[in-house]
Amino acid sequence: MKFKGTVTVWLKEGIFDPQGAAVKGSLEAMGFKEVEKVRIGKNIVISLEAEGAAEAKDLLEQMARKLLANPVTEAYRVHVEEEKAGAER
Amino acid sequence: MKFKGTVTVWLKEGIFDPQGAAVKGSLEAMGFKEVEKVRIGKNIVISLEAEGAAEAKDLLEQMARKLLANPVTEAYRVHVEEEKAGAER
Amino acid sequence: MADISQTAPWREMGLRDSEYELIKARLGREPNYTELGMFAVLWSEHCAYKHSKRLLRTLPTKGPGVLVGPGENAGVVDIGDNLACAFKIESHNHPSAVEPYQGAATGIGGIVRDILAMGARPVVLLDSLRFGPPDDPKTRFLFGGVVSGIAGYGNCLGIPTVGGEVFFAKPYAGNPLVNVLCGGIMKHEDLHRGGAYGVGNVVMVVGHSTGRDGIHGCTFASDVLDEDSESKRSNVQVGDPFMEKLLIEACLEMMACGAVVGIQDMGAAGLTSSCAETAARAGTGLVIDVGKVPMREEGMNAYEVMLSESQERMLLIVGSDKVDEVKRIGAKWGLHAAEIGRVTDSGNLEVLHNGNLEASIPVSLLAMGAPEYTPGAREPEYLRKTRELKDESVRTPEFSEMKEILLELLASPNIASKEPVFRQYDYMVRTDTVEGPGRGAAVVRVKGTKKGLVFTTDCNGRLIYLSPKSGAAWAVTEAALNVAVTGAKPLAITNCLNFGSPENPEVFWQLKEAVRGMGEACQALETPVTGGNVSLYNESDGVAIYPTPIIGMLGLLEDIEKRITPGFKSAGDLVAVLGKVWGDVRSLSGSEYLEVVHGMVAGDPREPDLELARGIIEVLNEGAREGVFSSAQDLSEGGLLVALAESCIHGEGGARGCVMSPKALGCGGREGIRADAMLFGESNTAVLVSFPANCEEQVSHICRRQNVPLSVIGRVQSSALAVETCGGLRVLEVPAEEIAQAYSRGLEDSLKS
Amino acid sequence: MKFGVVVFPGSNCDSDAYHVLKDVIGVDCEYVWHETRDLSDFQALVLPGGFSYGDYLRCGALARFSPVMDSVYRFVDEGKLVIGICNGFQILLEAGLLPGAMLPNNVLEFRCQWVDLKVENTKTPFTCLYEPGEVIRVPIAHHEGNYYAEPDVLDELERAGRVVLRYVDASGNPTLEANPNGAARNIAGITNEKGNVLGLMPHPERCSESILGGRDGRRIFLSMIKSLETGASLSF
Ligand SMILES: Nc1ncnc2c1ncn2[C@@H]1O[C@H](COP(=O)(O)OP(=O)(O)O)[C@@H](O)[C@H]1O
Ligand SMILES: [Mg+2]
Repeated sequence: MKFKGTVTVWLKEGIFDPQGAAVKGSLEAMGFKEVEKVRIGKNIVISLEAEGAAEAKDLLEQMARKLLANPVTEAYRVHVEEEKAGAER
Repeated sequence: MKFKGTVTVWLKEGIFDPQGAAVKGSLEAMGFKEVEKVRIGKNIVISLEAEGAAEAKDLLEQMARKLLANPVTEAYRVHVEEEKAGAER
Repeated sequence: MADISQTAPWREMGLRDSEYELIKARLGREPNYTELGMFAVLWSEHCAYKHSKRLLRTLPTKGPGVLVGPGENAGVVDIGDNLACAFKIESHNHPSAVEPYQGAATGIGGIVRDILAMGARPVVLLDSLRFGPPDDPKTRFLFGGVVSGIAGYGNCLGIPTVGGEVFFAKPYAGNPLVNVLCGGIMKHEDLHRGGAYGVGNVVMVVGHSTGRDGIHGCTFASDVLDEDSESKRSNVQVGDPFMEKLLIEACLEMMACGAVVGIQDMGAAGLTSSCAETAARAGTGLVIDVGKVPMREEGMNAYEVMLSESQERMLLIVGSDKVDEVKRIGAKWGLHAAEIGRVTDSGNLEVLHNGNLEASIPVSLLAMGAPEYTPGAREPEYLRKTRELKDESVRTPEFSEMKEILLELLASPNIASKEPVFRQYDYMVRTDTVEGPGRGAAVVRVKGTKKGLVFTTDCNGRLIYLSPKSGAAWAVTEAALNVAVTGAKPLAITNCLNFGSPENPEVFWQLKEAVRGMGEACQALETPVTGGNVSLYNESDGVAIYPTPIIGMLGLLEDIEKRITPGFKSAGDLVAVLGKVWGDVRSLSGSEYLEVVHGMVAGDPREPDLELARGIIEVLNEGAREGVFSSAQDLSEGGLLVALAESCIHGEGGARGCVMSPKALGCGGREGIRADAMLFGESNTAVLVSFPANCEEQVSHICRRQNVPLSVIGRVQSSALAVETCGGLRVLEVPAEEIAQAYSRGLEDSLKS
Repeated sequence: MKFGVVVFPGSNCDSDAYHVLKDVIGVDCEYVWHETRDLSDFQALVLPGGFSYGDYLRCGALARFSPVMDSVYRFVDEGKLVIGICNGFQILLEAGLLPGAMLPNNVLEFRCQWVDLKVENTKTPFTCLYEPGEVIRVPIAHHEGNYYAEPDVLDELERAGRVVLRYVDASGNPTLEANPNGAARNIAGITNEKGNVLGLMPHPERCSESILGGRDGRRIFLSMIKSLETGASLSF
């Protein structure tokens, strides 16, 4: 079966995110005064083949742990759904 | 009210994603043969103040259109939820 | 598919009706859709030079050192020691206007592959940029994107970006210019050409897979920018610098093992142009099967594969016994290296798709058959007004105002330090950058020899606007003097002609005059044109850019240890001008001073004195050999006083100031001489030098021999720039720190405010 | 004695390191392709700067899975010398051979410039030829050199003298202005516990000849050679 996994990776709380801070600054300069905090992370979408959702999730967890996130600075979350044939992301 | 908005930005279909391609190559080399495609996008989490969910969503849409996504190459999606006090991320 | 002659798809593709008729007549039949697409891209202005070819033919292209002139992927110049330098400049204006980061990034990618195609290892990059006013938010967006795009791509390749220019002016607001120069080094025997030689040899595609990106990119580049440009954004190509780095290493290895008979980059018009051009150069034909091209998207048809502008690909013509070797090297670097066809003697480019014939066109018709146009030319209306620059039209400031003016000019974004730009570029990688960005022309050593290569790009669009012919001659002269102040001998140029729509007679006149001025200057300075690029239709909302023929010049230092640098060296050294400073109102034509202080873009710049420029170059060359000069600096934007300030800024230790009196330049008595023109005038054929007092006799001897006027105007001192009148009255004194501050903060401040 | 310069597909300072070692200093030196597994010929390795795999995802993250890295772990275990410069440093961090991680420069830009560095520990095999506390001038060129580690890790690094190089001003103070990228405690270079692995963001190979504007970097390589020659104790 085909699955679409999404691994979201973000900087751990407590680590300053200069990119997020810069975006916050720009948003404020553009007049969006309502913004309180901005954090920027990665969104890694992986299409893969697996026996079932559990296996897909397990594979994605492994990928995240070994490669996609750096445990020193980053946290991650894995989300899996079945790939709908012909679906547009 | 406080809201947590998430703007997910990804490269439009048809635009080549060298980063995703390189990560796919590495995952394969590491033995993850199941991977068919990798696309890497951004995940921008914005805490903001708004009257209600609708207004929050509208603001986020504007931010996405004006700054967060490059309309030439990127597409985006906005998701809003109410900020639970003391919630992590 | 509907009958082509009914739906007239060629119009959408950018071909004129007359061009379509010509194709039909020469082909003896109606082209099919794929064939039409191939014609449309190759006959676009960008690829076919329809409006500029006749003019380009008038340029001097020959010289004793020129190994390869225009026509190949890049010019190649002999630099001695059995080595040669390939170099060329190219534009990526329209893609950068739409998507600045990727536009600039892929611009780097493209020019690097041109140099690689000659068999050279690319070793330097320079970027020549033009934007609208810095306080315009759009400019900031474009500027930020372009600079980081160049950094993102160039840094990853490990090719240092050693120099360039940034110039801000209103006419570029909607249409920025992004020109990039690449230089490479090779041994003579490593020279390769872009020819499909040898019937039976194998055609291969090496590098990236092919996708649908950038289809019709060159047609896009041959159109003016308008609202529709946004919707043409599907043309955006995304660069993959890592892939390009692999491609460089792999192709150099493939060439080194003797496998490569011909090689050509796939830039604009992708597979179509590389196939047609290689076959045309060799007088052969090709048969290829697009089904064998590695693809990254499913279901691509022949039309799409032939027109795709996917980046990081090269076309190789390989001896049939070497195909395996090429594949092995490709695999080593993790690249596709696919056999897609063969060289034939048919004279046709035959395109198959999984065996079906999709297109068959004579390569000569495709590559060289586009019509040439000589549009009407008319002297622009505006010149009648701008030429009027009278003494009384410009108020001469009091001396008490001069300090403020100097600081204002130093902080003007066109003059101020470009460090906020080049600190984002890795300009030191390869450990050959001896004089990097920010210190005049770039000086790069050639390991294993005593030599240095010197590179610069120059062009002041404001001068070309006011007088295309003399402005273009100035661009060449400024480049030559820029090179020569390092002590190097100018060897040759490459150029990129950035203009508006040639179908506008006033623009065509500018183009014609500029080419004339460039040609005359190159002739006189013996710096032949070895190649270049033409970028027309640089307009937005009906406003054309300043005509901007950017000159990229290569110079050679025989002994890099004897180079001259821009900063003062020791207090007490004499400061002198080599050449002539006019000091009259006309020399203010098109100056930064006139625009910044008086808000005027006006005047009729004099032509450079080319004979004098030649003499100055000789003096600098000779002086460098004899080691007499402590420093040298050319005069450009901001004139004499800004040049003095720059020599102070670059000054060493206790030599960060000087005191000068314009007396020796003849300030007293002469008719029409004015202080502001003396200090800030620009169209002067002159450079600034300093030397120890005991070398004065030697210097004046060299100058006399070359017939170059030498005027000692002052002395180096420790920490302030001062000006005295003829009467010895000190009218201006600026501490070195104030000068350095204004200069170093100017650009950032103007982008912030 | 032989140095190896590891070549990842996207390395671009490999030939610079090679040039300094071979042509300037004159020590035996060879390139090591990243697929090589046998490192027995070498006493010291350079992981050079560049963009090993385009630096996609994170700098150095993909290089860490190159075949050569298995052997690099063993090489380090054997107490041989490894210096990671710029991207090489990032690879060592990703590989866990040095503690911490790199974040993007706080200025959010690539920075190519000269910096002043203080040599904080001259008892390492990489710095034994410098004067204690010496301030040297060396270029940097990176986008991700903002060194990060948990406070207790930083404390341990400091305590053990493993912070070898620090960004300082001309008079040797680790000020905010002297920090080009936001690195924690102005850290520019650290060693592993045993002292045989050095990672640093600045490029000593770019300042080993006076024609390039300075030669303060040369003594890093000379120190390595001296330690190998004298077989000086590798730990400190
Ligand atoms: N975009 C750029 N990229 C790299 N270097 C630049 C750039 N713009 C300007 N420079 C450098 O800044 C210095 C001053 O620029 P400019 O005044 O145009 O030079 P010059 O006086 O030599 O013609 C030169 O050394 C030039 O190479
Ligand atoms: Mg200039």
